[in-house]
Amino acid sequence: SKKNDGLGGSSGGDGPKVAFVPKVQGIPYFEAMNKGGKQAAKDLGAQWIYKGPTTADPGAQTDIVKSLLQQRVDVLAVAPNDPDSMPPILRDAKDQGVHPMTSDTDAPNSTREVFVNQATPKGISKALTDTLMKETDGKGKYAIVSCGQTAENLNSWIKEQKKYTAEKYPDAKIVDIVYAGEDEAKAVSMAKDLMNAHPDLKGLVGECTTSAPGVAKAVREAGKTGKIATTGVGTPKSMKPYLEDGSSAGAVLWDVQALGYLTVWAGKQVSEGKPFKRTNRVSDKLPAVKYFPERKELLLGEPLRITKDNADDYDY
Amino acid sequence: MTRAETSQTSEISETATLLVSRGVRKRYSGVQALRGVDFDVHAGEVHALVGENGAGKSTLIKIVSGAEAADAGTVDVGGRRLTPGDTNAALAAGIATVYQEPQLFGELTVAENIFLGRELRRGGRLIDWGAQRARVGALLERLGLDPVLADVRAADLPVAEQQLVSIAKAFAHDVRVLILDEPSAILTDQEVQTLFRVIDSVKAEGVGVIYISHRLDELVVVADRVTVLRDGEVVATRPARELTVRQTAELMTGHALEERRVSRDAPASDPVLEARGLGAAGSFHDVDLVLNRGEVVGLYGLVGSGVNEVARALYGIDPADTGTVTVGGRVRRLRGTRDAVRAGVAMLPANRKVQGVFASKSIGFNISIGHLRLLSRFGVAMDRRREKVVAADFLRRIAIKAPGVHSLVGTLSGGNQQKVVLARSLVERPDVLVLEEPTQGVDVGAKDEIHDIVLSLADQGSAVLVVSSDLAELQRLADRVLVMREGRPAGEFPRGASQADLLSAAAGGDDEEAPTSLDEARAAITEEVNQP
Amino acid sequence: MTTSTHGTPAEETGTGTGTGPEQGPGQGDLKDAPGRTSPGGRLRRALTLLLTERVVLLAALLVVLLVWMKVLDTGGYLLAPYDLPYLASALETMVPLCILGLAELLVMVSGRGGIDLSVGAMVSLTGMAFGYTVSEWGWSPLLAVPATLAAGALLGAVNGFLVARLGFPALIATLATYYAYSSISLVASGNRPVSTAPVRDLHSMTSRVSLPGLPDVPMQVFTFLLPCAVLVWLLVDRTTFGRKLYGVGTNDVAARFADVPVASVRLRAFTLSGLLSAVVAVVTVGQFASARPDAGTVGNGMALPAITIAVLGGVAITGGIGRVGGVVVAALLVAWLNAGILLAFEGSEGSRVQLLALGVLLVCSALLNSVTARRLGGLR
Amino acid sequence: MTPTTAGPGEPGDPATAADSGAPGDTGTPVDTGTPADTGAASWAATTGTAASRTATAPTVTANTPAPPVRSRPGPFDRLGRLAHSKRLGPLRLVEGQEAVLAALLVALWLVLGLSTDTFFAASNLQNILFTVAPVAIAGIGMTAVIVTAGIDVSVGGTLAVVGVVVARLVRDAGVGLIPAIAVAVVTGAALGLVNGLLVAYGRLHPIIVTFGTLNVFRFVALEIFDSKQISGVPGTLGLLGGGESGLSLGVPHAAVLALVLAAGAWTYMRYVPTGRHLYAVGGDAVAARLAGVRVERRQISVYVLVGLLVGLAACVRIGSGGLVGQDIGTGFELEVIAAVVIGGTSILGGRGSVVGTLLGALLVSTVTSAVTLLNWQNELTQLFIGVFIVAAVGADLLRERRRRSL
Ligand SMILES: Nc1ncnc2c1ncn2[C@@H]1O[C@H](COP(=O)(O)OP(=O)(O)OP(=O)(O)O)[C@@H](O)[C@H]1O
Ligand SMILES: Nc1ncnc2c1ncn2[C@@H]1O[C@H](COP(=O)(O)OP(=O)(O)OP(=O)(O)O)[C@@H](O)[C@H]1O
Ligand SMILES: [Mg+2]
Ligand SMILES: [Mg+2]
Repeated sequence: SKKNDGLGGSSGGDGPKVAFVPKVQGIPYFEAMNKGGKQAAKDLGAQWIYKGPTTADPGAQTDIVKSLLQQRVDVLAVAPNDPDSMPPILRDAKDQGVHPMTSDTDAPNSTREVFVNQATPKGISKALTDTLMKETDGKGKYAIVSCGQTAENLNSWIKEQKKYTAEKYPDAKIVDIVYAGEDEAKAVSMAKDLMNAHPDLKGLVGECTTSAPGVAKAVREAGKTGKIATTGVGTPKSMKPYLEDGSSAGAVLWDVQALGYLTVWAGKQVSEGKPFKRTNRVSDKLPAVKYFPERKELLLGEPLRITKDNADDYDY
Repeated sequence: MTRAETSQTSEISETATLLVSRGVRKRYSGVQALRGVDFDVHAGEVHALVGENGAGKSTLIKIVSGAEAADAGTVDVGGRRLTPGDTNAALAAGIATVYQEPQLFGELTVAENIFLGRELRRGGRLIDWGAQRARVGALLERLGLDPVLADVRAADLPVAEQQLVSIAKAFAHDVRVLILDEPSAILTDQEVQTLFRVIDSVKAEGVGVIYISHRLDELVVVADRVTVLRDGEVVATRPARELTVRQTAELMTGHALEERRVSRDAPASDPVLEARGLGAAGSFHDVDLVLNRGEVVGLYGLVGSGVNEVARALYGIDPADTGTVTVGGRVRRLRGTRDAVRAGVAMLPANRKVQGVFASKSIGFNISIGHLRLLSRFGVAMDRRREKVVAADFLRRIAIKAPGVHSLVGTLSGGNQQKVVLARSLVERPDVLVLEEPTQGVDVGAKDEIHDIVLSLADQGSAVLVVSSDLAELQRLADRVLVMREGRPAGEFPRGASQADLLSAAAGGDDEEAPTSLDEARAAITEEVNQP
Repeated sequence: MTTSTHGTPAEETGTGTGTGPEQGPGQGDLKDAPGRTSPGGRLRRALTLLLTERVVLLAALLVVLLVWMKVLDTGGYLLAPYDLPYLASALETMVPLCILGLAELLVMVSGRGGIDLSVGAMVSLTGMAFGYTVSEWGWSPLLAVPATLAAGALLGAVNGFLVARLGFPALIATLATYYAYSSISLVASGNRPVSTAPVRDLHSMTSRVSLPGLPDVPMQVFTFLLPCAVLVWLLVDRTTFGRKLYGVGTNDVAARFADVPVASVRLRAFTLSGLLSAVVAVVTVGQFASARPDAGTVGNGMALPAITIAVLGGVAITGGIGRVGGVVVAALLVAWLNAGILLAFEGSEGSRVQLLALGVLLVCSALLNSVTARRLGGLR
Repeated sequence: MTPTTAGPGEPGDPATAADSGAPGDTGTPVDTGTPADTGAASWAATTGTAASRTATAPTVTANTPAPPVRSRPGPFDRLGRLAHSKRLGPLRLVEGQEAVLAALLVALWLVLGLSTDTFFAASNLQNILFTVAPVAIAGIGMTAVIVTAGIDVSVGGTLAVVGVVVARLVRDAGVGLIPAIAVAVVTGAALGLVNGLLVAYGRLHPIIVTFGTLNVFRFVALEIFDSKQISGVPGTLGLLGGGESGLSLGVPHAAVLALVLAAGAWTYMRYVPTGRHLYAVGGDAVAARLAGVRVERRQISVYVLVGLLVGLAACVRIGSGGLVGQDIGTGFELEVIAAVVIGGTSILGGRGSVVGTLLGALLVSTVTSAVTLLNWQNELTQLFIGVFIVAAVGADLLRERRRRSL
């Protein structure tokens, strides 16, 4: 069928074309954002385009951004794989009259008009650390299984975790940080290595949505459930089995669909030239959303703690 | 024109005929390699197949052995028609082939190589190593090889032994027709003699043998019938006794042979290259060698005598450990080819395919690759115009048969390939030219041409060292022949020395060897050719 | 006389003294195509050339792609116009791919299983070196660029030393250095990209240039890609080094007997591969305005795409065969095909279909060449 | 003198052959009765006497040693020595590169055992063995492919396709263990067959074919994933997984499977004719065809084999269930090829064995685990892997060079 005869391959009705480029397609996290975005486009009257690369690669992301600029979208929201490499192309976008935004991950030195943030690094690291420390009575050695070695947001969370642990839990200590890439099998094997290397290990943190279930699985497979506590940034569905048998003490995330929803809402605002208020009412389901003008940042809210009781409330 | 003759001979005894091929045609892109060849082999005969390079000999046997499918024509063995292009059908029919190049697998042992494709099995599935080794041991002994070699990796064998092993492979199975495509090219006379004895013994068993060789002297000893191919056609099939070498050569080339007698005055003593006390651990020692301006010096020795090593040392490929080499009045250290080339030494390597040609590249490329400094500006940018001029010049001067300088060398016949490699060594008219087996696998016509080129180079003042296992070649070319034995010089002979002298010096003077049948054949042929 | 039905005898004696017009290298198989001068023969020749010569086939495919995309575009089947400005902007992606393809060309042509898996890691590591010299040490780019190139050449020389002097198989040597270089790059930078103001200013190196009558083209096409392509072409086609390289790749024993310094030629091929990787590092740092320690290894890395481009461009893994034109056309074809696919599919489908298209392109173009070469004749 | 040569003569000396023609030797004279004997103005005439022609070797059936000859040491003596120094016992398990690797591994294990308390802990060994299993299993097939002078860079794509197919089957259709493994093996083999047919009958270089199919397979996998990852995969294949159910007597089943498969492949490539033919195909495919080896069949069979084994590797990877993400198998081809080439298999074909591959895979995962155990910076892992590759292969090169110069 013809594609450039109006809708331009987007879903939703008329209104501004809001395009979102995730870091990578096909992971539940971004697919959930896609779902929220679609819903918002329908509710708020916008066109939603979701287009992501097959690998988490800044170059591939740039190509997709270019094809979206060629499509003359009105708003371009990106979750950059490499925050530093986005500014040039976002500047191009701005020059062509497109409103650049970032969502999920920021590109701080760019011309983006707003950053839709899910939670602050502080908030996330606090939630992670507190969840784990509750299980270990605030003391003991723990280790982190992170993913991409250069992932900006993960690294900033780790930095905050170190700081927060040192301040709040002086008897606890981060003994090692390893990087498993976006590979669950590798996360499992590295978590086991960590348990072997530190027989007195008390906890493990999986820093991203593949390593959070990974560390839990490692503990379960090693038969250390109950002896070693785990937590991590994980999606409800993938964490559910581990939450149920106790190999994960709880996961930290945010309402990802709401994040997608908020992205569309923010896109519509900037495309219509409406300024953000200090506190914004977006929809009935979303809590009041704060805006920080000095950082040009919208904050979805506090992170969400996922336990076995609320895991079923989410379908991603 | 010769069909009549062919059909005549083929009707001699159909009953004893093992293999019959009729009307075989084969075309390669642009080349009609065979144009309707009729050919047959009787039980218990050696049928020699001769012809110039590119006449189609290898193509014919490839079709017979199923390595290639003919465009037209048939091959029957024992009354059964063979499936074209099916090696297994040919093998099953009892056709065993030794191809021009040894076809061994370096990582497999000799025993495995010999039984490859038709392994002896134990319990139906697994290879029966013991039985294979036992059978191989006997086979190797028959070819004059040590049975211990059965378990040696083929890659660890020297080329000549590899060739013998691939011959042994042909004998390993029930063979009815044995095809040998230039088996002797890289063998020494002794090894050839052994081979002939084995051929005789299988003949006695009723095996038919197809024997291809450019050494016409061998045919005298081994062949019963001779078929001459020219440009893909059979020009004659006759009993060997009805043909003289001279007639054969004339049938091959299609014209009368000219008088070929070299008489050169011995050049004056004017040393261009002088080697003193040259030695390399494990291969040769105490070699003194002088090459004079305008002189062709032969270097002769049996396998292991170190003559090839001396040649390679003079070109800096495998440098000598001890001794001095003086070229053009200056002492040189030949640590690599670069040093040798600077000193004005050029070399034609023995193994054309491996050491000589760049098959997938053009004639121009093949010639200029050795002279990049000369054919470039400041040694950096290729001077393509001059490159072409030089290549085209050689194409004409040494009569390389090719459409043009851009033709790929891999598409040329062996003799023409050899001329291309020779051209490379001639470009800068070297002061010293080292030739290793310059006419190996080259037909009589091209051989004469190459000899003329070498002699004219000497006439122009170059010193030439010819390492050759072909005594007739040395007799014709060399003003002097140096003989080596077991890594040491073992005598020097002036032009006109008999082959028996050279051979006995090379083989060891203590107990005089009776001249072999091959030697006698050669001596007689030399006589015959020289007296028209 | 023979009863041949295959043309005249003169044609059949193919190795006779032909005096036909000179033919370019690689066209030897055409020397006896009948009816050389007739119009029909010329057409046949053109067709043969198209089907047996990879470069010609790729160029034809490129034309087909552009026409087809234009047709889809005018028919309204694309999400956005497939126009010149878009094609020009797609060149940005093509530049690093093409330059690394050329690096692989040099190494693969040098023969004996030559291949360089470490190009991506060298891009990462030299990119970090570039970033550090510019940002931490405050070097001017005029100084930092040559220093980076030198660093790249050094890294490449390590590969070359392992392969040419010590006799490591290229696959193993460059696999080892791929691991080592990417690790060093991460450790030395503490996993942090360098994106300070001086590095961000480097983006001006890769801004767009306006040409009269043409769309804006990324500057690196003129400042980096064209010089690299032309220099590599001159190097392999017009210099003595090129001759030696193809000689060594075709038959290294014969090369040794022809007085070609085999090891040194191979060493230089790997060194040049490192040098070209450093060029890509400079381009990438400029383009993304940041030096990333995993710039060349993230995702699938840059090495596999570069090898894919080289192979698609007709470079033989067995050595001695490959042309600059093939690599450049292959890179263009892939870049523009990918760009077109993104406009042809909604949502994320496009980036998946890119995989399918590349795979099919690779296999089918090679298959077409292989089958027709067998039909129509050729050396192999 | 060659000690094993029985009989009075020295059959190895070519001079034997020349001399045996002399009258009075002990060989069985056979009158060949060829027409040449009767020629007049013919070749026979110029050949000299008939005696020299009839001086021939023993008859075919007689295995008698050649006649006596003089005892001058000939070149074949040297060969005899060569034979003794380089004989290959068909039963030797490790040689060359494999020996170097084994030594390096043992040294590494000793050092790790001494410097950490945990290296030899059961849980650590289990983890290493389990991690190495998929690479080793696929590596067995890859060894066969590379021995035939081929290569398969599409294994990552195959792993992804099999992974997603099996994961969906066990999760959505509740398929059981045996059918799941059967599906995995068949799917993998089918994908391998595509590669094999293209290589054997398309006559394309394997690297072109498999680079192409790598992309196509990935596309297929992504389409089956359908923009989702497969989470909540049940532990149907747990028998092969890394959990408790994947252990017997403390040994991971996956590792046992790898070992059994390797033993099978080793036997096949050493003792079964078609297995030996793989080496011939890799050494020189044209010559192999001429010798009667069915080259196309062998080529197809190795690509099918590697596909089939990657199918099993996929079962191990998703064994204990959980999450199967879209990037499953990314970079797997490099891991597998690395293990094979570190193990001493020549990338140019014709040489190599699965024993080396197992050791190569083990080296890589030992190093990975060691860096964590020693609490070194994790980013250094790859540096050490690179260094160990150079060390292992370099040591073998050195050894080979010394052997040659001897
Ligand atoms: N694979 C091939 N492709 C193209 N042409 C070929 C091929 N093989 C042989 N030819 C050509 O066919 C002709 C006959 O070649 P063939 O090898 O049968 O000659 P030959 O008599 O064996 O020569 P030689 O004495 O050099 O071995 C030659 O012109 C040769 O160039
Ligand atoms: N390293 C070795 N160990 C044992 N035997 C060897 C070794 N190298 C060579 N030989 C034997 O010695 C012979 C030396 O052959 P080489 O080619 O070096 O001598 P050559 O006199 O030049 O012989 P030809 O003229 O026939 O080529 C080989 O054929 C082999 O039998
Ligand atoms: Mg021949
Ligand atoms: Mg010799």
